[in-house]
Amino acid sequence: MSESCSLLHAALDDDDRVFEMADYQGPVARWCAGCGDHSVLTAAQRLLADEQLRPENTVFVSGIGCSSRFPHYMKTYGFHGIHGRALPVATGVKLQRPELDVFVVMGDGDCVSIGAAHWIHAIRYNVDMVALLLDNNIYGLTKKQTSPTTPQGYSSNTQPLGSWLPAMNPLEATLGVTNASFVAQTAEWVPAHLFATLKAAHAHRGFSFVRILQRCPHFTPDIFDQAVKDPNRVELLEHPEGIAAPGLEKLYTHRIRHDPADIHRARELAEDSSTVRLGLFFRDERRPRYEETRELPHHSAADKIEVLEEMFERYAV
Amino acid sequence: MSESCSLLHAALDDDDRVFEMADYQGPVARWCAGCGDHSVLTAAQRLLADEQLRPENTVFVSGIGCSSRFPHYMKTYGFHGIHGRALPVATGVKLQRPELDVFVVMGDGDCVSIGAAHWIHAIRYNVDMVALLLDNNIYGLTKKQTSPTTPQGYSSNTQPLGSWLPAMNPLEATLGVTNASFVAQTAEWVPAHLFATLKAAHAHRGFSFVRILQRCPHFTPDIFDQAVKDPNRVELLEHPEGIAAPGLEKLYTHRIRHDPADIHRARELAEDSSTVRLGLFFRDERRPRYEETRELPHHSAADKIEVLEEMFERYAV
Amino acid sequence: MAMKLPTVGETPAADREVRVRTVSDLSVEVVSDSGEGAQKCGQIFGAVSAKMGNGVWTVEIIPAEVEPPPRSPAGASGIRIRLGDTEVTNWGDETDVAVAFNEQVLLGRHRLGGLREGATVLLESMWKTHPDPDIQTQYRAGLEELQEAGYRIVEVPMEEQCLTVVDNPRRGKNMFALGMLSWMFERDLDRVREQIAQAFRKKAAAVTERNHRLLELGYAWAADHLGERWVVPTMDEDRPHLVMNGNEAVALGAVAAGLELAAMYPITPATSVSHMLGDVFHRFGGVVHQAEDEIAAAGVAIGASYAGKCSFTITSGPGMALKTEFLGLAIMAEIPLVVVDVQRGGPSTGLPTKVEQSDLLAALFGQPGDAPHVVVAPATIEECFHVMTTARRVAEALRTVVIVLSDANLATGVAPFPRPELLPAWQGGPPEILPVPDGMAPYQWDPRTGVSRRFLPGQAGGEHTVTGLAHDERSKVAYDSSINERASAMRSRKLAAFASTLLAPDVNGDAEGGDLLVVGWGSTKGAIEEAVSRARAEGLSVSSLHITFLSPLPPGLAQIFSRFRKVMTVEINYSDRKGDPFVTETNRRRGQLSWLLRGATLVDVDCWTRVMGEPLRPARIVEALRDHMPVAELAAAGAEVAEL
Amino acid sequence: MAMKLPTVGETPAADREVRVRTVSDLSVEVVSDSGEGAQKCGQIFGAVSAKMGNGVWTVEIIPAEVEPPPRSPAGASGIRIRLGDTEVTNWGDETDVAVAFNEQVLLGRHRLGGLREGATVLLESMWKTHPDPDIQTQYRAGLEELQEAGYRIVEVPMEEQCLTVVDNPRRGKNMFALGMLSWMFERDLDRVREQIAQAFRKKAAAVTERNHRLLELGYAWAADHLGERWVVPTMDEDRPHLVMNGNEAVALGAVAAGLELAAMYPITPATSVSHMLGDVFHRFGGVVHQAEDEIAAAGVAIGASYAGKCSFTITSGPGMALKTEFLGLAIMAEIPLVVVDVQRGGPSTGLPTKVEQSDLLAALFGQPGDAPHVVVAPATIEECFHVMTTARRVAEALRTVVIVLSDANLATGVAPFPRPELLPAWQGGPPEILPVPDGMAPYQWDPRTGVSRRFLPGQAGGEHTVTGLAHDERSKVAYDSSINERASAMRSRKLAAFASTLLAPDVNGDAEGGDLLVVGWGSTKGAIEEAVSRARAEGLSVSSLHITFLSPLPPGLAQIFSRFRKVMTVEINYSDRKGDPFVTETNRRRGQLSWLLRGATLVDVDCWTRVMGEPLRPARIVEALRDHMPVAELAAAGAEVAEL
Ligand SMILES: Cc1ncc(C[n+]2csc(CCOP(=O)(O)OP(=O)(O)O)c2C)c(N)n1
Ligand SMILES: Cc1ncc(C[n+]2csc(CCOP(=O)(O)OP(=O)(O)O)c2C)c(N)n1
Ligand code: SF4
Ligand code: SF4
Ligand SMILES: [Mg+2]
Ligand SMILES: [Mg+2]
Repeated sequence: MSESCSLLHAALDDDDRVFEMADYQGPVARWCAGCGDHSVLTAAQRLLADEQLRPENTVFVSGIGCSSRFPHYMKTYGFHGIHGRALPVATGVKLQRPELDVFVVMGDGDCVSIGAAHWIHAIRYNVDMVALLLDNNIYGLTKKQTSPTTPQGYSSNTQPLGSWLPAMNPLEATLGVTNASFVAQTAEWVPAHLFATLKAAHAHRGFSFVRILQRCPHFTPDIFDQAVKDPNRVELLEHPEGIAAPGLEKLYTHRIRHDPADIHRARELAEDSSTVRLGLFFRDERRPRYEETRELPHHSAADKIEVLEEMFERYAV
Repeated sequence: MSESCSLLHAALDDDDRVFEMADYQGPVARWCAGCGDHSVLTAAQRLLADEQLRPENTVFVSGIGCSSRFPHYMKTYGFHGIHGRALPVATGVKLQRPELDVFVVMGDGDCVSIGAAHWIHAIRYNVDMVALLLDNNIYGLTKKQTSPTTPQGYSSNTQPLGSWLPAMNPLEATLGVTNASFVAQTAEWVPAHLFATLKAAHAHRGFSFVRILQRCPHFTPDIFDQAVKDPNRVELLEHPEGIAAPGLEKLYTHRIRHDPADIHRARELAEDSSTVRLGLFFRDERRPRYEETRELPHHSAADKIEVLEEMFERYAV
Repeated sequence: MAMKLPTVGETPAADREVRVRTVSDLSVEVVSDSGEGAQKCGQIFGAVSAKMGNGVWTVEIIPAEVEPPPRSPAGASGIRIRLGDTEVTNWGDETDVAVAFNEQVLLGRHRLGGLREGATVLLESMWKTHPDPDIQTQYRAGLEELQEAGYRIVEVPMEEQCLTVVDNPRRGKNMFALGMLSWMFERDLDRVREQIAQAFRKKAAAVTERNHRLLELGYAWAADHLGERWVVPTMDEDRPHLVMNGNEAVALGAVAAGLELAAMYPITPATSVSHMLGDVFHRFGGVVHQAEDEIAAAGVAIGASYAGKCSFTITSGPGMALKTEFLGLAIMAEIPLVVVDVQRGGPSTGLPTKVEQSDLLAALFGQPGDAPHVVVAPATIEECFHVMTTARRVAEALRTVVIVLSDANLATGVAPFPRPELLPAWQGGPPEILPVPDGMAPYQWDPRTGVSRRFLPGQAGGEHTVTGLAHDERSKVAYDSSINERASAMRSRKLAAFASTLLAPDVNGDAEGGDLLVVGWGSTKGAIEEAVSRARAEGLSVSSLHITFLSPLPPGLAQIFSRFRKVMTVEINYSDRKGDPFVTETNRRRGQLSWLLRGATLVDVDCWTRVMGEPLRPARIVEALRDHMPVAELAAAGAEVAEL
Repeated sequence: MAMKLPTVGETPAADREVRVRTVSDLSVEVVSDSGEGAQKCGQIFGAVSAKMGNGVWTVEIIPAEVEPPPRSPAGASGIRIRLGDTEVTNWGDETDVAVAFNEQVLLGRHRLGGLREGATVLLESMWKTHPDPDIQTQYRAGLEELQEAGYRIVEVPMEEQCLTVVDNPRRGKNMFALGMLSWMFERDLDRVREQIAQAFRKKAAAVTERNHRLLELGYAWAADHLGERWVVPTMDEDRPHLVMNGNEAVALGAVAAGLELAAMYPITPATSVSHMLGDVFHRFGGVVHQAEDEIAAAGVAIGASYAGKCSFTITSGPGMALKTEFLGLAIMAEIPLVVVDVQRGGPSTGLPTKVEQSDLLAALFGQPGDAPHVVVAPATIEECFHVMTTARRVAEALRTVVIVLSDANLATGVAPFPRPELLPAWQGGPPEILPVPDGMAPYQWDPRTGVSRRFLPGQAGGEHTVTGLAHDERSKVAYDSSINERASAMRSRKLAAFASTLLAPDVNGDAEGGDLLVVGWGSTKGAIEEAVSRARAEGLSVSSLHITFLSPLPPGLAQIFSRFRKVMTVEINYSDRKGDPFVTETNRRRGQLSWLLRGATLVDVDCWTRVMGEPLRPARIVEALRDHMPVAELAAAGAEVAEL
């Protein structure tokens, strides 16, 4: 198509495009067989189709890690950046182009270890985006090193005698940051819940933090094993304001009522790590969103020159 | 003293040295008149004298900022490092020399902004040291820029129209980190409480995080004004297991009973920022301390060679 | 004509002769404890002088602490104004006339070598009779030290005088001083009054009125008591000028360049750019984002650039260090980005408020891996304004990082420059979000120039994932080694192509050649060129050349160098001196530019550098030139041989 | 003698002639999908070969993904073993003999140019009759492509054979392959059995037994069916040797150097050093601290060094970028620190598993401000071991940062080296915590050498605060500018003093001079020297020189260079080629070492560099030498002129 034709094209109203899941699918994902990242990819593609998001207006930003390969497998815009720094990049994208749908994909090392400062501050900025923490409790890409979320005592290549400290709980930490506005947990092996959670996260106006428990059959095949095999080890948070994943009632009989407006209870529920709790821990739609600072009228070049000339007067001799 | 004399000197048992406050005092502090950092310096010197800590076995580590000038004004060992990175340095000191008493002095920008990742992880490592956050709600040294703890709406040189976001609450965030073991708040204008808090922090085996509300008359003279002038705006946490600062009962009549073992209540109390609460929010002596990983027997050069030779066998051809 | 001026501190009598001297160049300074308003006094004096048609260069004297103790030599706070009968391009040498509010701050300036021998000093005399006997003693001792140094000291009862008009003389002495200076330099009092009114326009009218009275008081006192006046002839200049410092020029330059997002983390001496933008940027639809750290600031700027118009980030040395990894990503992923580094003294925290030019090599080579990008250094305050447009355009055209190296000298120096005639084109258009023609790839490198066109989110058909991994034209991760060779070549090619558009720099002095060519970069241009003029006036065959683009280098350097018997750089960074213990030709640490030029041209480029935490003084450069003249060096070598 | 070996995939008949060839050098590789044990097979083969007295260099073939899809060209996982009749110092050129478990991984290797034309390939034949017809088709097409490329392909029913011994041939094929190779290279079967037992010592005895049976099966099959055997003569070597890779050598070298704290954050290809240390360090009282990021890792190491014995941190390019600020601090505050950078392909995330030597300039100049420190590059696996002791000692003696530049080639290459005779002195003593003699200052610089003695916490009377601000001898913040000049000189002086202890490097070849001198650094030494030998054998007048200390540079370079008509570097980093569009002598991006040498010596040091994501192949270097011989260049220039 020539340059002039493409101009014509832009003028067309293409709102009548209908997107199938395939429209969001990039090249075949190169994760290990059985890797939980595959399910998240599928859920994300399903969400995009469900919401009919335009591929060209959607940006997946990631850091470095197995999970951070995510954008390469989407047929949207993607930014595969550097380790730990996905959130500042995503913030920049959103400050510049608030109209874009921005998703951030991070691993547990990426987000909770090297990216910790950006994570804490992104929660506070509360910029409207969906942040996915793909938590396999290990460093996958670099081949099995301890991550902050590795269970205490679990052996890795850097701590062969077992991780020395209790695992960091990302939900608790997130809930401790002033201006947190959406905090949920789901698991990639419960696709219905995963999808429902992504949907709620996307619907939320603000920074939606979703921790996704993710299996890494290559390095931590055992970690989520029990919870995967035994639904009784899983507890679903339920509430009219919470995340509803229809069809799970039968399988997951352990359920607990939790009002996502109650941050104190949210923290208590998040803290206890004896059961795997899935659902919406906290949501507050009224928190200020930082990108609102950017909601400034557009100025033409001529306008700007006028104001600049006026400022020059202050400095004129 | 010649080299050989100094050797003799080392052999002397100098445990009978008695230290006065003056033994810890370095050159005259170059903070502004009325700066709250002065009070913290005095309190620290008092603590050292009270505990009879040897100046040569005490290390003050800091980052960069007005508050980070602290070590220069002590007559102990000091490490005035780079902005935001005091905690890793202190961790290194303590891993290498667990017998030293280590204090860390940070500003709010230093700890909560640029140092956030290290802060979060230092809480988790729970290395035995006293970490002081001198929180004046502003960047002092660089002349009045917004810090994460700047009150919402407060104007600065980078956000002249007022800080856009609600202030980050460092106590809440600290309490959200798994393995937190000691969290307290005090104010430099209440010297008795400040001293008692430092004393308790020093007594605690683990990472003692103390947020000190600190006046900056130069840039934020108004921020703590009301609390300074009106003791009724201050609430003291009290408990037999808490921090007792005798002599304050009359002045500070607002008191609330809080068991520092109760983390849930601690979080609730920390969250509410309508009153200034001073006291011990949380303490748990049983959390694992990371430097215990370093408690390894010392090996002589010959020992090491023996083991190394043994290892060589695996690689021998 | 015999002078009646007392040379040792004493208030002069009212009946005396007044000597008027015409000079083409003179420096004045006002020093005080911090908070006493010396800077305001000097700013007004400088602005009026500029308006009257003098060349002016103003530089602030800033103590290291926020609020240093009063009456301490290290606490000297103030301002220095250099006046000239033609354009003034640098802070000059020592001060000729100083007004000091106490003897201690003056001692501070004296001990740093800030005052010229024989300088005239107007010193507040109240300390002589201060109730605190310690202070009296200090004052006497101080006076003695100053007197021994040979200054012409005039004791002035400033406080006493001011008390006739105001209750708190701490808030008025500066205007009294302004009055004295106005008399001494024959400033147009109406203009001074006007400038005072402008400076205090945000305060109550009574403030201006009171300040006018203090001004007049100082003027009258000087007229009654002082015996020296100076005339610095003025120029006729029709073109309108602006007076501001380099950081203000960068801030307004960023606006003129159409930049709309400044991501930063505070750091001296860069921060004031964001203070300025914080005040005004929203009026242009712009945003200052103060990030949690310098890494995030770079990340936000890159994210914003990726999604649309080029953004920028601004910092100083320690912040540059933190941005290193992100710069590599922007270069690899070909995301335009402007980075302003306002250099200060290093390494590490170093000398935060002082000037140095020692980030050059780190700016050029700091990123692990081969990371070609552009480095440009403005040399004047005017260039600080214009460089921002250049930087944005080059960053966007080449899809790469452009590092702008300013420094503390430019950041805080104030001087007039021709008012720019703003063009809309400087701002660049808003990015076009059009569908991408079929078959176009996100890195469709032009094989000759390496340039390609980027796709922005929103452009249908352009969906792709940018990555810091080695990648091919379609931004697919490269598993094949030859792809990396090709992409590396393309990223490098852009610089060579850009270099071909640069012109060989002009020689200041004698383009035909001569004994010595001095090469400089960045803020030292004014001082170097002034030194070269003076040296040429002495008959030395010296010329100079200033380099604006450090990466890529401009063409023609080797040819120009070949016309001179010797080439050397003059820089504010560290170099071992010849003859230092153990130092050899191979292992000598050299001025950073000289290093670069040696590698590029294979000419034996020598260097003379200093890291004194202050801008270079032209007179010191002249000395260095004399020492480094090939003939002088030969003579020195000869003398050494003779001694053996 | 006519060969009966089928050249296109077909299993050979049992009756055939066997040709035995004696060669001095040969490369073998085993490739498979990941998880099929090709690496184990090769490791055992390599170890046995080393024990038998062959020179050996082993390098792993690692796919980019953790678990790439099976049967994909990009997923080739395996190992390559180069054998020689003398010491083998590098991975060599293309592979002569390959065993492949499927045709796709072989195609991957072929397409990357990994196999020599005419190479012998033993290919698993099961795919020919695979139930999935697509696979059959792929196999046929693959075979055709390979056949056209001219390989001698032997189809081997490995799976079928293994099934006679085991149920799951995926877990046995590698031992079968080992058996075939053992026959082909006349390996001593007892030694192989022993090595298998050693390799599987942690597994049940039955595993070893089963593997022995598979080994024998493969051996017998080969004896029955193959027509080619190779003899690589062995050396008599009495000195005991160790076989390991460069990262293991760094880890054990750190132990031997007495280092006790390794602070790190995982990053390829550096991480395996910490894996090794994680396993063994506690047995030496050592600790591996995995920090939250690379910045913290540097900080922890610096804190630990400050408080006692020198510590170290280990990383690769992106991590180096993050440590930049802390390195400046350590240099400024004069805290000893060892930093190991295992270089990978850059810039940015680049080629994480592949070799490059492109962090040199960043290591030298990456820190803003003038930050003198030491940079040293081991050239062999043996040097990886010993450099750690040197680095610790130099860091402590000079109180500064020592950067050790290893790379992915050394990190993953495995070769024998003489077993070190360990000395207690290498470990250094535990720091002495004695009171400080009165009047001593924490930076009491020796004015000639810049060296001073640091005080550690615990030393009474030595209390002081180290700082990254400019400071004087007593570590007091400097407010006076001359202090900064002095301290800068002292920090720089240390390097010059250290340089004076270095020896001029040896010339490999003809020290008297000649046409061309090749200069290298780091892991390329073996390949360069091999290439030089080959070129000299061809009659070219070429020599080489290898630089170990990059900062400070050793003495004598200019003198040595002057004896050669031309000097060039050979490096694994990017350079523009002469004649590339727009590239001129001034703006050409050059190999990083050549840059450094030009500036230091003013000799026109040319360069030949590649960034193909693989170690240099000696044959390619030889080609480059031929092209760069001054005569060849003249001829080429002549030809060009003639064409005009
Ligand atoms: C600055 C930097 N440090 C380290 C690395 C090496 N690295 C790549 S991915 C990774 C961690 C991967 O773990 P995680 O974030 O949990 O992601 P996963 O692979 O488990 O999905 C590390 C340390 C890097 N690429 N860059
Ligand atoms: C890497 C780096 N970034 C920025 C700075 C500049 N800087 C120095 S202190 C400071 C913040 C000071 O604020 P705070 O930490 O709250 O300490 P305070 O001065 O208020 O005590 C900043 C941004 C620096 N020195 N280094
Ligand atoms: S290593 Fe683990 S996280 Fe990475 S792709 Fe494989 S299964 Fe997934
Ligand atoms: S600026 Fe504020 S924090 Fe800094 S010394 Fe002054 S009063 Fe203290
Ligand atoms: Mg992970
Ligand atoms: Mg502060």
